[in-house]
Amino acid sequence: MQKIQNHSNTRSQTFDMVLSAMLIALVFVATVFLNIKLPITANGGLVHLGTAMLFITSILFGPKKGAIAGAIGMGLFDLISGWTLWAPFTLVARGLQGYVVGKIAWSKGRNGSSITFNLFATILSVPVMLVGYYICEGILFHNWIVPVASIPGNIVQNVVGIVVAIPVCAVLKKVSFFK
Amino acid sequence: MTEILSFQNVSFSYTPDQPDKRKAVQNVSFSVNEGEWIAIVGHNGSGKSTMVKLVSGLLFPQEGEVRVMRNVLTEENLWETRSNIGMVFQNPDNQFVGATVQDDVAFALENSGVPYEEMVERVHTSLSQVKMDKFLNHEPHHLSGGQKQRVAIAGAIAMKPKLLILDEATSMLDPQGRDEVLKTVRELRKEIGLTVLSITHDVEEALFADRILFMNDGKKYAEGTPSEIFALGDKLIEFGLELPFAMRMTKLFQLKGVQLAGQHMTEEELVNDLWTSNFNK
Amino acid sequence: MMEKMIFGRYIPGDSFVHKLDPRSKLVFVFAFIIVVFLANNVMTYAFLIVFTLLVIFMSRIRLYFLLNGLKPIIFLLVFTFLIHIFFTREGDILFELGFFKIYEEGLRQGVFISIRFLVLVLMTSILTLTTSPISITDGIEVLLNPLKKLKLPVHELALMMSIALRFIPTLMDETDKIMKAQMARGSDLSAGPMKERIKAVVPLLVPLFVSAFKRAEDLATAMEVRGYRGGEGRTRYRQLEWHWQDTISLILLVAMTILLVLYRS
Amino acid sequence: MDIKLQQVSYAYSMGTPFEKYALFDVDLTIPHGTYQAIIGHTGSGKSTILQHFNGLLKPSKGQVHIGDRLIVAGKKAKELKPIRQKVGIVFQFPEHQLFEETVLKDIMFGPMNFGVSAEVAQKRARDLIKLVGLSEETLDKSPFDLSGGQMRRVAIAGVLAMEPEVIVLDEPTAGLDPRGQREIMDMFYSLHKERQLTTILVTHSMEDAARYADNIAIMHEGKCVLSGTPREIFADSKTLEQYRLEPPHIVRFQAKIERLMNQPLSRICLTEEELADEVARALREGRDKQ
Ligand SMILES: Nc1ncnc2c1ncn2[C@@H]1O[C@H](COP(=O)(O)OP(=O)(O)OP(=O)(O)O)[C@@H](O)[C@H]1O
Ligand SMILES: Nc1ncnc2c1ncn2[C@@H]1O[C@H](COP(=O)(O)OP(=O)(O)OP(=O)(O)O)[C@@H](O)[C@H]1O
Ligand SMILES: [Mg+2]
Ligand SMILES: [Mg+2]
Repeated sequence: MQKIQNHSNTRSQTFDMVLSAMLIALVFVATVFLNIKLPITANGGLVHLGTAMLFITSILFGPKKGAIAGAIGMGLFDLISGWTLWAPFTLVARGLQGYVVGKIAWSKGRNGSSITFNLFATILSVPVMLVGYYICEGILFHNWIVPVASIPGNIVQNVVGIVVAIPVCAVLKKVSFFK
Repeated sequence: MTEILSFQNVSFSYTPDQPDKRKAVQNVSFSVNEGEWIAIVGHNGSGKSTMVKLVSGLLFPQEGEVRVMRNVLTEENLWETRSNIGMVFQNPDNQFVGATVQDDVAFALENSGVPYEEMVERVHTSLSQVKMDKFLNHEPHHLSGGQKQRVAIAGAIAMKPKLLILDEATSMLDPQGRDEVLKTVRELRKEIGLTVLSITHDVEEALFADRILFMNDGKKYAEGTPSEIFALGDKLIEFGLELPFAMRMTKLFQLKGVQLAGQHMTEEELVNDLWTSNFNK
Repeated sequence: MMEKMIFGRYIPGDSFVHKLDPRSKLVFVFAFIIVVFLANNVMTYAFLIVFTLLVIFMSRIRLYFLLNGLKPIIFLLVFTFLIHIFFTREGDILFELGFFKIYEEGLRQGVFISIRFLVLVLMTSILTLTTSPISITDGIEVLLNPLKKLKLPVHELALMMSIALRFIPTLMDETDKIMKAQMARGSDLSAGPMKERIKAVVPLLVPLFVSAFKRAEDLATAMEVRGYRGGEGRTRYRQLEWHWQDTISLILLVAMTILLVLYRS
Repeated sequence: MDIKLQQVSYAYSMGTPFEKYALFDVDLTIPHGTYQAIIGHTGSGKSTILQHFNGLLKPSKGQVHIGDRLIVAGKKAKELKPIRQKVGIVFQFPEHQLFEETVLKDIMFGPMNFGVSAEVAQKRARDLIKLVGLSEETLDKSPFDLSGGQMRRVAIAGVLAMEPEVIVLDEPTAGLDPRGQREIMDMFYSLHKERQLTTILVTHSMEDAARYADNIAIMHEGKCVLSGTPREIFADSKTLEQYRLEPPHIVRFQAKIERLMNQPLSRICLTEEELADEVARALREGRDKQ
């Protein structure tokens, strides 16, 4: 199916806004609802797919939507689960992460269709997110050792995210809607 | 008679660069007058939704012109035109914008900058017109499909439109939901004299219309009163539709040798005929 | 599963705190997060605790819900406490066992930081327990309004949030349905070897994205047909009302700040 | 393969404050080779019950027999995969489950998950695409480039390709135009007849239930309140009304005619042809008597 021609400017603006909203909802849903059980025991072995969804969003739709979906989708999760206090940090750390992934995956007109660059983008975004959270939690706990505790969990999450997101993007990029 | 909407030799193709492909809408002309109920029927993919997009200026025809309230629809008068048309689409979930019923009904009012006090009043009136006033603060996922569609209708009539367009608004609903919605539309027509353009492949629904447009493969195959259209008989079946129940029964009765005086579209007529032709001698 | 998530932690009620305007609650919590850092001695931390208990009391939230919300952070709380105890080497030694020593300053720090962390978590929890996500969105929109001048698309962001909230239950349902449909075709996210489980994500996420995309198209069409063309010239149906209670709560916070400033060392 | 539900109750969100029972003590037996319809008002528990037929949901109380497998409440059920292969489910709007690059791959997805070889799966796809009324060229297209009705057919082929012994249909024709509806319902009926495929149809259409089913069960507020042949079920419109259902159009019309003729016809008619026959015969007999 061909995309409907965008006759008016408002049309594409409205659609962009609504699509971003859907992506926020998707990231949120993946964070609370989609879990994979890992054989390792961190967090009871349950790893959510929110990070994977964030990667996919950034790779498919670029830095801006990726940043918005990551920041608000996961910030909303913090707000609604017991992590309210983390919401502002998440907003920053995940927003940056989404932006970095999108920026690299979409660099030089690649638009997320180069698997190598997608992989590169996701891997490079991991330290960005880790440092973001580290600094925020450091201030919160008045200590630079405590925040180290959340690093292993975050790394596992990101690794699962990458392992899931790269193949899913490869498939989605072939669907006519997302070319 | 005041003309509200008309198509004049309208053609539209989603793939203008491939001229050999069938156009989604091909050389269609018709007009709708104030107060009428027009039904557009046709198989899946016959171009019905494309016509709706042409009316609302989401698409513009490549040939011909679309006139709303006697003005040719252009980019310039698009927004004014839209405020005169209310639309309800197929999927009840995908057109609910607001967080609650009342927010959703207010959406179009907010867009056109209606002042707060007037908004409140209009939201309440239109919700009571579709009998959803008890659900003001309900969230969409706690409503049935039929209720969501009624909210969508309320949202449309809150703008006091001249024309209400239903694009298969009942096709995803269960029978009860479908009845609810149709009843609502019929009552609204009486109450506020709305002009209705309803798109459907449910022939029983089309029976209520004053006039039917019968689409096939992007072309208008026929136009006429329900009795004229359903007189086409096998053509309807050939083009993906079916005959109304009463007509199917009439045909079967005649085939089995039951005496009947004529063709019937409604059950009442058929039963009466059955009575006069067979018992009342 | 669904219901639990949609409402999140918001528990409807009609307490003093519930009835406050979301704007005052947001300002209050935001200011509180900063003010907390003023506390630095027993007295000021005691003020913080009393103040927090007061707010909890006024919100009439069942303790069960509050404590339930603390579950995920218990570990962090204990961890923070221990780290401070073990790694601070100032002040008198309070306790000694071999090379393992606990210093006075360590205990002090551990207790203070834990209290600070706890009141922060409690206060932010009260915000989300007494305010629906949609009114939080409204509050944020109005508060950020001045930033419109800096070209920040405040209205669009707020509408985006509210649409996202509106579609979360819908997409959750959808996810559940697709998951079940694929399970019925023999692909299972929750069973089998690791590789299979990761492979099972593709048949779930592809349809989910396609469906979200189509919904976005439909909704954009519906919105435009209903006259939506950006925030310009729109009026608001959802009105926020500032009451005397809101003013009082902010005055309380100011009073509390003054106390902290006076009594901190 | 028989399916038997015994005293099955099911609660969503078990053990949370949001616990909600959707089924109460349901007993239902579906013998091998029957065409069973399940009808009921919206929210009566139809979709919930059908997910018990292949272990997607496990009963909160009671037990479910699926062939020789037994799923009992409270006990862990291992290896449900073989059951899922034997009981195929076509969900409402099944086109939402398509995801592969090509139609062919998508149809092969189910069988290959159950260990069928690629060649066999491919052969099945080629046979099925014609059975569901599409051309073989469709196999190479992306499923997302098809029309809604075509996508529906591909999704159905994807379930049939697993060669299940039981097929469960949740409103398989919703949203299609009348011809599409008729074609798909007729296709399932001929499969049922030719291959003795046990068929379970969940539907809002009393017409379809009357026309195709051997047996109908009525769900109401989570309970299975009535079960019987279509003739038994539709003979009593008072009871149906109690469950917020209407008899099929044809049955209501028959009642009108009977009132007109002032005498009942010899039986409840379930299809239009039957009614026409009955009325013609009654009129002939009436004339002969005069
Ligand atoms: N966005 C699009 N891009 C390309 N082709 C399209 C698009 N939308 C519709 N078409 C094609 O245009 C034709 C008419 O489609 P339209 O949606 O108007 O039909 P319809 O009568 O509304 O069908 P239905 O009953 O299924 O809603 C079809 O052949 C369809 O495949
Ligand atoms: N995931 C869920 N969580 C909680 N409650 C649910 C869930 N799914 C269904 N229910 C509830 O269970 C009851 C039965 O729902 P079910 O979907 O089985 O009804 P149905 O007969 O299939 O309805 P329909 O005709 O609308 O498809 C309803 O009251 C519904 O609200
Ligand atoms: Mg259409
Ligand atoms: Mg159902």
